[in-house]
Amino acid sequence: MRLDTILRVCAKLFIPFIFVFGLYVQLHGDYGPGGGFQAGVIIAAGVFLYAIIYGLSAAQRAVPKGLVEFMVPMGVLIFAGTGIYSFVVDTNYLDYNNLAHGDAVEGQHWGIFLVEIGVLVTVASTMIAIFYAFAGRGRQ
Amino acid sequence: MSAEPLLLQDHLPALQVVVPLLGSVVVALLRQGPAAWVVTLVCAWSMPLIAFALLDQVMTNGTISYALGGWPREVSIEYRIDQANAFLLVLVSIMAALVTTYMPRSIADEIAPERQGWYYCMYLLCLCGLLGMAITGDAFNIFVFMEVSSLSMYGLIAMGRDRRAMVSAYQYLVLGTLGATFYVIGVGLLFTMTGTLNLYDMAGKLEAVENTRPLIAALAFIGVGIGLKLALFPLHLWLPNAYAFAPSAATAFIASTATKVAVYILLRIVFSVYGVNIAFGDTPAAAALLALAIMAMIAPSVVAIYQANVKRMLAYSSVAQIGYIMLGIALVSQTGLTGGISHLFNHALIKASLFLAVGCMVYSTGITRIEQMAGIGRTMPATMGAFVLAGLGLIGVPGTAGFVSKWFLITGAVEQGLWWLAAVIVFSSVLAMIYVGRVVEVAWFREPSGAAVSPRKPPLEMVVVTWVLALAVVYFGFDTDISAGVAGDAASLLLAGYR
Amino acid sequence: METVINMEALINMVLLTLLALITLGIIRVRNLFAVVVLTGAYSFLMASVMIVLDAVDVAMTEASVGAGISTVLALSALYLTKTEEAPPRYTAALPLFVVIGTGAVLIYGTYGLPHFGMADTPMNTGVGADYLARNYQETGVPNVVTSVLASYRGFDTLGETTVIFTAGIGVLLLLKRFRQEG
Amino acid sequence: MSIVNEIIANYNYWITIFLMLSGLYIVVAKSNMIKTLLGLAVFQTSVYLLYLSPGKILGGTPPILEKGIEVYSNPLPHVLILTAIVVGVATLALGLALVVRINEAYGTIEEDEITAIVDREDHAE
Repeated sequence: MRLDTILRVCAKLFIPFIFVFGLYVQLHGDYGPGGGFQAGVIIAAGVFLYAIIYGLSAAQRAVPKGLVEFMVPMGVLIFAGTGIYSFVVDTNYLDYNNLAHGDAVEGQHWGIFLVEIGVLVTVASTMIAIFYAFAGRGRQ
Repeated sequence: MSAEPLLLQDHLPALQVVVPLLGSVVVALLRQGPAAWVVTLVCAWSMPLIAFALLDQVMTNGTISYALGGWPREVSIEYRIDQANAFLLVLVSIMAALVTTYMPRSIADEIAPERQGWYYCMYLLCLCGLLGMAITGDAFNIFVFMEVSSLSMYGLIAMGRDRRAMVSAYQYLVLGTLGATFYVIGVGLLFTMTGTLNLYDMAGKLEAVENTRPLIAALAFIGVGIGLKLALFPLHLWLPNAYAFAPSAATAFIASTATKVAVYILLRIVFSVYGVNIAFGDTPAAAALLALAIMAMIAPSVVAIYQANVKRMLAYSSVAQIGYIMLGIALVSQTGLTGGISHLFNHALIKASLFLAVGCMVYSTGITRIEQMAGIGRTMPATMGAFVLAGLGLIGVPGTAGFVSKWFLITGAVEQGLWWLAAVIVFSSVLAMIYVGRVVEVAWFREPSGAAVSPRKPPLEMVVVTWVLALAVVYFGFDTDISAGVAGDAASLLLAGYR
Repeated sequence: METVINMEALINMVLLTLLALITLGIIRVRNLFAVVVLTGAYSFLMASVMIVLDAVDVAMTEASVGAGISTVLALSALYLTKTEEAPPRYTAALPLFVVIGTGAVLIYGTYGLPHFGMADTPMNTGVGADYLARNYQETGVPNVVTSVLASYRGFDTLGETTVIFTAGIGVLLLLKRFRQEG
Repeated sequence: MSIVNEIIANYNYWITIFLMLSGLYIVVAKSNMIKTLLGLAVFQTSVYLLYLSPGKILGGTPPILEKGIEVYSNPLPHVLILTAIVVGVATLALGLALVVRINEAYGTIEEDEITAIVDREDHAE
C-alpha cells in the first residue's frame, strides 16, 4: 500500500470531512435525521478507512487500543449515569424534566444531548475495538 | 437540589436492572480478575435485597408501576411488577448471588487470568439482561434485554475450555437469534393490530381485534420464538452442548435462570396479554402444548440415560424438566399452573445444586465422564453427598422440593380426569431415577480409580454454596409457603389476566 | 373509488422487487466474497426503501451499518477464514419444511393486516400519533424520532447501547490476543 | 382495477414474507457458517419492513416536525427498528468472531464437517 499515493492523499483529504460530518450528524440529530448511533458509526468508519490505507499500527498510534477499550464502557456510564442523576433531582430514572432547574424543555435538551453523547462514545469505540480485534487477529 | 436524603426505595425497580449494568461498566474499567469479582459480588448480593424489598412492596401494596423517563405509562417504558415477576426476580437474584459467591476459584481455574475481568463483565450483563426481561412491562423492551442476556450468554458459553464450547455457542447464537427474531415478528404483528407496545395496554386493546388472523399468527411466532429460547422439545437442540461445554459456574447460572425467565415471558404474553379465553379458547394451543410437554418429559429423559458426559446428562434432564413446567401451563388450571411455576422455582434450585456439585468435581479432578466418576463419592463425600440430595429432588422423592411441584402437577392432571397423564409424570420420574441412579451407583458403589483416587480439595465456598442449595431442596420439600404459596398467588394472578 | 397509482407506492414496489432479486443472488452465489458484496447492495436498497417509507433516520443507520460496518466485519472474517462455500451435501427436506411452515403462518397472519399507506389503522392512531401530538411542547425537539429514542423510550436506547457494549466485550473476549499467547 | 389496488395494498407484506423466508432458508439449509450468519442478517432485516411498512402513510412526510405539514408517518416503528439494527450488527459481530475462532480450532467453517468432528470427539471422550 505504501506506494499508492492517490489513495493516501485522498484518504488524508477525506478523513477530516468524515469526522466533521460525524459531528454534524451527532449535533444536528434534534433537527434532522441522525443522532449518536449514526454519528458513532460514521466516526468509526473514518478510523477504519485510516487503518485500511495507512495500516493497522498507524491507526493504533493515532487511536490507541487502550483508549478505545476504556471508552467502550464510558459511553454506557455516561448514559446510565444521566439516569442516576435523575434520582438526585428527585425524578424517575432517565427523566430529564428536572435537569435544568425545573425548565422541562431545557431539561429535555440537556438529557437528550448527554444521552446521545453516551451512545456516540460507546458505538464509535466499540466498532473500532471490534475492528481492531478482527484486524489484529491475523491468519494462522 | 433537594435537601432531603435520596429516597431510593421509590426507585428500586430501576435499580434492580441498573445496578448490575453499572457493575459491568465498573468491571470493564477495572479489568483485573480478583477486583472484578469483588465488584460482581457486591452487585450480585445487592440484587436479592432489592428483589425481596420489591416482593414485600407487591405483597403489601399490590402491583408496582414504575415509568422510566417519568412519562405517562402509555408513551414510556413501564416497569410493572406483580407477584409473578417479583417472585422471578427473587429467584434470579438469589441464584446470581449464590453462584457469584461460588465462582471465583472455579473461574480462575477455567479462564485465562487476563480474560477473567471481561468474563465477570459478561456475567453481570447477562444478569442485567435477565432481570430486565423479568421486570419490564413493555413488549419491545423484553426483546432488547433478551438480546443483552443472549449475547452475553454466547460469550459465557464460548469461553469453556473444550473447543466444542465455541461450536455450541455458535449454534446457540444462530438458534437464539432466530428465536428472538420470531418473537419480534410476533410483537410486530401485535403492535400493528393494537398500536401499543405496553403489555398492559395491549391486553386492553386485544379484545377489539379478537379472532383476527394476525393475532393468532403472532401467538404462533411468539410461542415458537420463546420456545427456542426456553429449549422446548424439539427446539432444544442448542441446549445440551451449551450446558455441557460452558464453564461450570456459567452452566449453573444459565441453567437455573435463563430458561426460567423465558418461561415467564411466555406465561406473561399468553396469560396476561392474550388471556386464557383468546389464547386457549380460540386456538388449539393447549392441546399442542400438552403434546409437546409429554414428548419433552419422556424423550430427553431417555436420551439422558445414555449420556456419557455428566453435564450433558443433566442438560438433557433440564429439557425434560421444561416439559413439566409446560405441562403445568397446558393444564390451564390453578393447580396445574401452581405446579408449573413452583417447579420452575424448585428445578432452578435442584439443577443449580447439581451443576455446582459437578463444578466442584471438575475443579478437583477434571472428570466429566460418568465412567471416570467411579468411587468419587468415597474420595469427595461432601460434594457427592450434595449431588445425591439434589438428585433425589430431581427424581421427586417425598421430602424434597421436586416432590411438591410434581404433586401439584399430578393433582392438576387428576382434577381434569387425566389419569393417564399422572401415569406419564410418574413414568418420567422413573426415568429420572434411572439416570440419577446410574451416577450414584458409579460414584458410591465402585472402587475409586484414575483421577478419582486423589482429588484436589475443593475450596470451602464452592462446597458451602452447593450444600446451601442442596439443603434448600430439602427445606422447600417441607416448607411450601414460599415456593408453592407465592407460586399459587402468581398462578391466580396470571389466570385472571390483565383484563 | 377510482384507482390512483400513487408515485410513492410505485417507487416502493420497484425497489422492493429489486430487493427480492438480490436476495435470490445471495441464496445462490457460492463465492462468499460476492455474497458479502451482494449483502452490501441489499442494505443500500433496503435503505432506499426506508427513505420511501419516510424512515430517514433508519435509512441512514441501515446504510452506514448494514452496508458499511457489516460489510467491513464480514470481509475481515472472510480474510481470516475461507472465501468459498462448499457444495451442498444433504437433501433439503428439513429446510423446506421449516420455510413452508413459517411461510404458511406468515401468509395467514399478514392477510388480516391493515393495507399499505393507510392513516386510520390502530398502529397509526395509537401511541405513534400520541408522540407526534405531544412531542414538540414537551421536548422542543423537532425530530420526533430523536425525542422518542432518547427520551420517551430512552430506556430502550440504554438497552441498545448495552447490547453494543456486550457485543464489544464479547468480541474482545474471543479475539483479542494477549502477550503470553504469542 | 381492484386487483391493482389489492397488489399495492399488500405488496410490501409479500416481499417482506419472501425476504424472511429466503433468510430463514439460508440459515436452515446452508452449512457454511458465514453464509448462515449473512442469511440471519437478511432474516432480521426483513423484519424491519414488517414494522416500517404499516407505519407509512401515503402522502405523509418523515416525522421531523415542520410548519405547514400536517401528515407525518408513524415515528415509533422507526425508533424500534433503529434498536433492531443495532442488535443485528451486534449479533453479526459476535457471530463472526465465533466463526473466526472455530476456524482456528477446526480448520473449517462448514458446519456439517464440524458436526462430524464434534461427534467423533463425543465418542472418543
